[in-house]
Amino acid sequence: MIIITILEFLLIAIFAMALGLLFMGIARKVVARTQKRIGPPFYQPYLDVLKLFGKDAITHGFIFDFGAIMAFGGMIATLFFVPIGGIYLYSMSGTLLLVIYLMAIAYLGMAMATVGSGNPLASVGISRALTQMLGYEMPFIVVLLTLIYSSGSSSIVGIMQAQQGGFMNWNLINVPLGTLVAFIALLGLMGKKPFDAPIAPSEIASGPVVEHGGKYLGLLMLQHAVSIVVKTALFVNLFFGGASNILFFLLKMLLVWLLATLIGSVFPRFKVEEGVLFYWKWPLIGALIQAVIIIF
Amino acid sequence: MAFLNQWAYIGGSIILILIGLFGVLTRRNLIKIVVSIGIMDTGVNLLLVSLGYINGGLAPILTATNPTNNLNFVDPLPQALVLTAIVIGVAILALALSIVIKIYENNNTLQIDELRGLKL
Amino acid sequence: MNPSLLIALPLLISFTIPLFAKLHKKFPNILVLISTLINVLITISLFNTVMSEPLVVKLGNWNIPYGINLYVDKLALISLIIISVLTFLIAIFNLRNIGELNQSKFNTMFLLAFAGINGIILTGDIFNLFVFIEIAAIATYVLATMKRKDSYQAAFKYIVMGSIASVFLLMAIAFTYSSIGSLNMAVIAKSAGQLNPSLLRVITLLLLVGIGIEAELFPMNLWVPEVYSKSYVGVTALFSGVLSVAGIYAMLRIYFTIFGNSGLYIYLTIIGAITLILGELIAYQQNNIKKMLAYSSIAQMGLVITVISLNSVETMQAGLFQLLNHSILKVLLFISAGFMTYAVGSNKIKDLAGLGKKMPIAGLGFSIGSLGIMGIPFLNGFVSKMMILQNTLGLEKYFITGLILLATLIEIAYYIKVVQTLYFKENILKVKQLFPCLIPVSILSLTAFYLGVFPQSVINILNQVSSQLLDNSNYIISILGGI
Amino acid sequence: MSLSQIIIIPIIISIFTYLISKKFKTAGSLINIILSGYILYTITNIYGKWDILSQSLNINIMGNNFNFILNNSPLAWLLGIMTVGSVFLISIFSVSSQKNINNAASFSFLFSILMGSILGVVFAGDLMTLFIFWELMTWSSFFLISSGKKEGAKKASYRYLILSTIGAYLMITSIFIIYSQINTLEFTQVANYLQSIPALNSIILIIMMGIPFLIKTGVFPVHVWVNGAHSNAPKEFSPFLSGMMLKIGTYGLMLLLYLVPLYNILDTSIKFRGLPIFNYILALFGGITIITGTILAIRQEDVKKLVAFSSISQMGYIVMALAITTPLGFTGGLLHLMNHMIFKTTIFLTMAAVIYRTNTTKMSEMGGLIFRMPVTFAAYLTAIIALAGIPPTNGFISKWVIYQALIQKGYIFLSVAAFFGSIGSFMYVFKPLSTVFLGQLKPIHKDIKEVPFLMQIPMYILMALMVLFGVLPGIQMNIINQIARYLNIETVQSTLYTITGAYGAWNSLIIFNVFVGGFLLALIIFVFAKKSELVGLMDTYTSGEYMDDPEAYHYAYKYYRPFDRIFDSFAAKSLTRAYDTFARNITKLGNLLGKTIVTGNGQSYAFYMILLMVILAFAGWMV
Repeated sequence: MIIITILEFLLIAIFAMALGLLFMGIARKVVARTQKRIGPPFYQPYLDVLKLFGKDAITHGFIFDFGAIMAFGGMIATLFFVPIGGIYLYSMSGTLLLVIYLMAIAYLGMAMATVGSGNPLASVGISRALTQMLGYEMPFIVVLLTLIYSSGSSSIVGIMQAQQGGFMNWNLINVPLGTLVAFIALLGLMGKKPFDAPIAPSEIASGPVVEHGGKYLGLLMLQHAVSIVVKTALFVNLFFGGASNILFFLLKMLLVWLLATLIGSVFPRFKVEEGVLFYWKWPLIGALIQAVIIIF
Repeated sequence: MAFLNQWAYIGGSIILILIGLFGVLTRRNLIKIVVSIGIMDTGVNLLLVSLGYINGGLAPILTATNPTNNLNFVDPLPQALVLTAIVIGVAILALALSIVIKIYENNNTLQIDELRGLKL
Repeated sequence: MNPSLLIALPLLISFTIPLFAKLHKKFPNILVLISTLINVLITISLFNTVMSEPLVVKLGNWNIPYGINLYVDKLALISLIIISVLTFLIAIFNLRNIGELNQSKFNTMFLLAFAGINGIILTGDIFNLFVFIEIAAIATYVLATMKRKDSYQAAFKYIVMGSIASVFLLMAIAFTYSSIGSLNMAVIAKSAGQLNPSLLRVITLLLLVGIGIEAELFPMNLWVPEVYSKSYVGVTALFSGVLSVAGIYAMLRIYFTIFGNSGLYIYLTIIGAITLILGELIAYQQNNIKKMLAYSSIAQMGLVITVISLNSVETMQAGLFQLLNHSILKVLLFISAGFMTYAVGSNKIKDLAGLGKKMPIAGLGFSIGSLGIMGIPFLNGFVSKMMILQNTLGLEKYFITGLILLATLIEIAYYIKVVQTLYFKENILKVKQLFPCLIPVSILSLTAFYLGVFPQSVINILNQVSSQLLDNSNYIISILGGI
Repeated sequence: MSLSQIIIIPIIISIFTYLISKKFKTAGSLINIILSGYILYTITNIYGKWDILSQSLNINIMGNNFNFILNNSPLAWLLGIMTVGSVFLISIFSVSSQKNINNAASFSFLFSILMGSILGVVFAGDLMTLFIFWELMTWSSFFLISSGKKEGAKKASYRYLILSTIGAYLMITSIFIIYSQINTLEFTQVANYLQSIPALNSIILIIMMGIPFLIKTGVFPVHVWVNGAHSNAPKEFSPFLSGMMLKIGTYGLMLLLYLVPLYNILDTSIKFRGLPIFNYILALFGGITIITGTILAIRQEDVKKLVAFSSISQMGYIVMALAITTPLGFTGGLLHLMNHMIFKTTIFLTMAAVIYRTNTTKMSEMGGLIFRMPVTFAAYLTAIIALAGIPPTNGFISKWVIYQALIQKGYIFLSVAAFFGSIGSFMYVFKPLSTVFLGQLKPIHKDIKEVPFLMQIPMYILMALMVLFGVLPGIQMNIINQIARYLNIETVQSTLYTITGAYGAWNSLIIFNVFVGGFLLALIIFVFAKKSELVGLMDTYTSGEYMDDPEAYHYAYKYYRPFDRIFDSFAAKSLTRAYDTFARNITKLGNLLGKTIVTGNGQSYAFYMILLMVILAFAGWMV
């Protein structure tokens, strides 16, 4: 029994990693095309990861190691609380708030690892990332609360089930303003273009990952891949009614991902405080209006 | 008229007190202030005596000419009180003057305006 | 023991001091100590007698209303005990700290003031009250000049105000006598109801001003800060802890015993409240410790008068207890502050920084005094403050309660600053090492603690005192007999 | 062993503690360890004996034959054991840390009194007892704060005292008003009385009684004392001040909200989403407290100030949750109360350890301490994970329950505030982690060692507690449910590791398992990948520059400058300054009065005398 659980566990993890890397590859291709480049092949991220794990790496002490492990482990743990299509291992007991907070473990791990490297650029990146987090989480969470309130359940599965019965029951239709706000927040959550100040490659040399190479960068890349899966799946579950069919679910995820990528490929970058203020202006107001409409 | 007479004494002594008070409040010279205090004392002593005074009364002393105390004596008590009050008044005056002397020794002036400690 | 000794003995000794001073330098001090100690013993020996019934002494065996009588009831006895014990402790303090003052002059005047204060408490005759007030006043005028050269000017102001007050007092006595025909307090009290109301008002006002000087009520108290800050600290303690008790006592006698039931307490309430708030506000911004304590004691007097004037047994009891506590704590404060200011040679609060560690006993004394005044639990100030609050609220005088709370808050604000300065700052000045005077500080501190933990014994007495005080027929009957 | 002994023994022993520790510096802390250990043992023994242990302590303290009435209730027991527990841990800590401190004696002395008085407050069975120990607590803590070595300690403690005193006066006023009506102050009877009189009157009384509690809790408009007091207090006292003292205010609030069921009194008043408006306003203040505390915490450069502001914001959660008065709100508030005590004590203890070694509280003057003080770092890391509310630590559970309570009723603004505080807490807890423990090690700190073992013991214990309660919240839920039953509140369903909220349940075991699984997977990948080579912290990417000064290469000062820029104008409007201006104006008023009335001119004095007489004579005549 326990072996099956472990196997399931591994399978889902590997599937999510593969899926995430695929999404990353697709994104690179799409961005290249919008910029009239040819771009790398869609399987490029797989090659990158494999290569990274094969390379020599340097470390800056045990916190550097520990942080990378924590980042990846935290994200994998989060994964199991998000239903992906028909697959839910622990997601029955996974509540929305739990997922939001579990993701923070990964961030904390990454932050520790990067700051532990002693490079100030990494610290700057983390400082920016945390600041921006306070920006996008506020509207996002208001929308999530609205959803929990309207569907009477804080578990993702519960919210998903509340949307069953066709397109018209989706939260996309029921809470349109909320969906829009959540999508804008998702851009920040995934570090997409107008909100990519934390990793700004041209200013702070990719910020947090400036010191990472070899298996560390590989782990972080895998973590990033899984996080893409978690976030898009979460979004699909919450607003697109989820899906019991895995294929259908993946299509919805891809749709969200492509939309985010396309928007990200045409925008310049916000300064950090501009990003925060932006989130607190229109998205937050929109979210509050939506909440007031739903609750009262 | 007799009534008026007594009120004249009382009124006069109260005016004396007020004059003294005015002096204390307005004079800028320490000696003058002390003198005003003296005037006030005198006024209040007069007041005491005049309150016990009976118009046309006799001195309250039993002598051969006034053998009983059924006569029209003035009240002796206020006079006794005044004696005490005068003593006290003199003591205060003397003390005040000696302090004025000390102040003069230390500051070489008796004008309040020139004394820092008296004008803030 | 005959209570007239309480006045006679200090008076006698005080005038022999200059003679004895020729024999030995230390003699005057020791004589004062002996005299005050005898007074303490006499008052204590009177305790049992007075507790059962008031003691009336006819001087020269003349019958009342013709003769002069002394009167000791519970209130008087308690005041006497406070006064003689505190004076005794101040005398102990003087033993070491009198410094450069002229021993014989100082001690003569000290005892004279003591005799006068005792007389104020004991007398049953309104003119005698005047005489004793003047004796105390003259003695304190002299005491006020004794420290520094610039103390003359402060003392001069005191004299000017004091003599105006004495004139008013005498006028009041004259009016009273002319309308009632007697100077005996009991007789006056008995026939006070027949007085013309406006004359009564004038008389009480004249007396208010006349005694307000001693009771430190605003604005008769304006001499206080200067005299306090410029005179020798033992004298200041005498003013604050002893003379003010006598002043309040006289006030009580006049407003409650002699002219009781006249409904003029509102004067006291107004003046008390103004005194309280002004005192605290001005004290708050002082940077001279003696001035701060002076304004604080002004404010405390205001508090006591305000509370007492509310005219109920409970508030009277609370006010009296506050008065008792205030005099204990203020003497403690002045004595310990005196040690410290003498040690650093400055009255500035900031110069006392860190002294709490260098002079542990004086520092502790000051802290206990301030904590008591601020009213922390298990010290006497707490109990009396609670009583005041409880009883003013019980009378539904919310405004007065609010005022008192506000004042107490300001009080805490400035006392705590000093305590902090004493303990939590580094010392920069050089400290003259004094031999600390343990006895007065420890006695006063322990009393403060004792009254804080077991206030019941005193409060019971005060309760009886208050009910007697509010009903002046007791007084009249015990002096004039059951008429 | 009776309740009165628990309270009296520390107060009496404190004097001996002082005398002994005057001679031997570490003796004071040792005595406190034994004392608190003994009381800890006693308190665990009286668990479950509710109400049987009510008794009175006969000291005639008041004019009217007053007794101390003590009562053992589950709530009091909880607060009591928390108090004694933290005293125990902090005393262990201070044995080593106070070796070289001058005022170690007075610290132990006051700490002992403080413990006794807090026990008196929580075990009080009537308002007067509560008040007297409350005052004692205020004063002893005031002196403890004053004894801080920093320059600001005096002013901070002064502010604390003045605010506390205002509160205490309001409280005593309402106590006496109640007493004059019903002649008793026992909680239940007072509660009945407050419910019997008109709602407006009882609200006024309750507000007067509640303000001191709010002040001690550090809720928004009266939070100004908290940061100064916490940052300037002696480093050993800050953990207690933040971990325990703030909770005593909350205890009072709980009495008002639940024992005197405010809800019943207000039942007829205007409501907002089923909650009386008064409660909602209280919750709103809690929300504002969270936001203010968070924003200001992020700005701080002084590590103790930062943690102090974080305390303010965390107390906001507790007040908010308790004010909602639903079973979930109550549970969440109490859970957070316990958890906050645990992790805030840990954070302040680790900071005390850091200060003990580095002698500075400025974050920019430290850095890279992780390699020198790994245990301290581990404790700090666990604590901040708990504080930020990240599973699987205890902090998340309490926050989760609070969110459940908020969402259940649909309070949007409160939720926004709660989430703001939560996300903001990531920012401010990461700042010390990054600048103190991570980054470049300062050359002057090269020889720093880990703190002595005695100082590590409390950290180990607290770390274990955080994880234990994170996995098995049922332990805490057990006592909370007892309290709820005692106060006649519905209980929240729970088992050893599950809690059932309004929308879904929490199962800490599954979460813990998954977390371990994820972590193991990552570890496996890491271990099987190629081994890496260890290089120094200075050996990093520098865009081609050559760096040789670790101090210049450490990003620590103004860590969140972009964020702070947003709130610069907000932070400039300091409430503290407003209070200070008020105090200055009183000084000015006093000065003015002094100058105008006490002119020094004897003649004007005499004139005032005459004037007074004339005015009063006329006033009397007119009337």
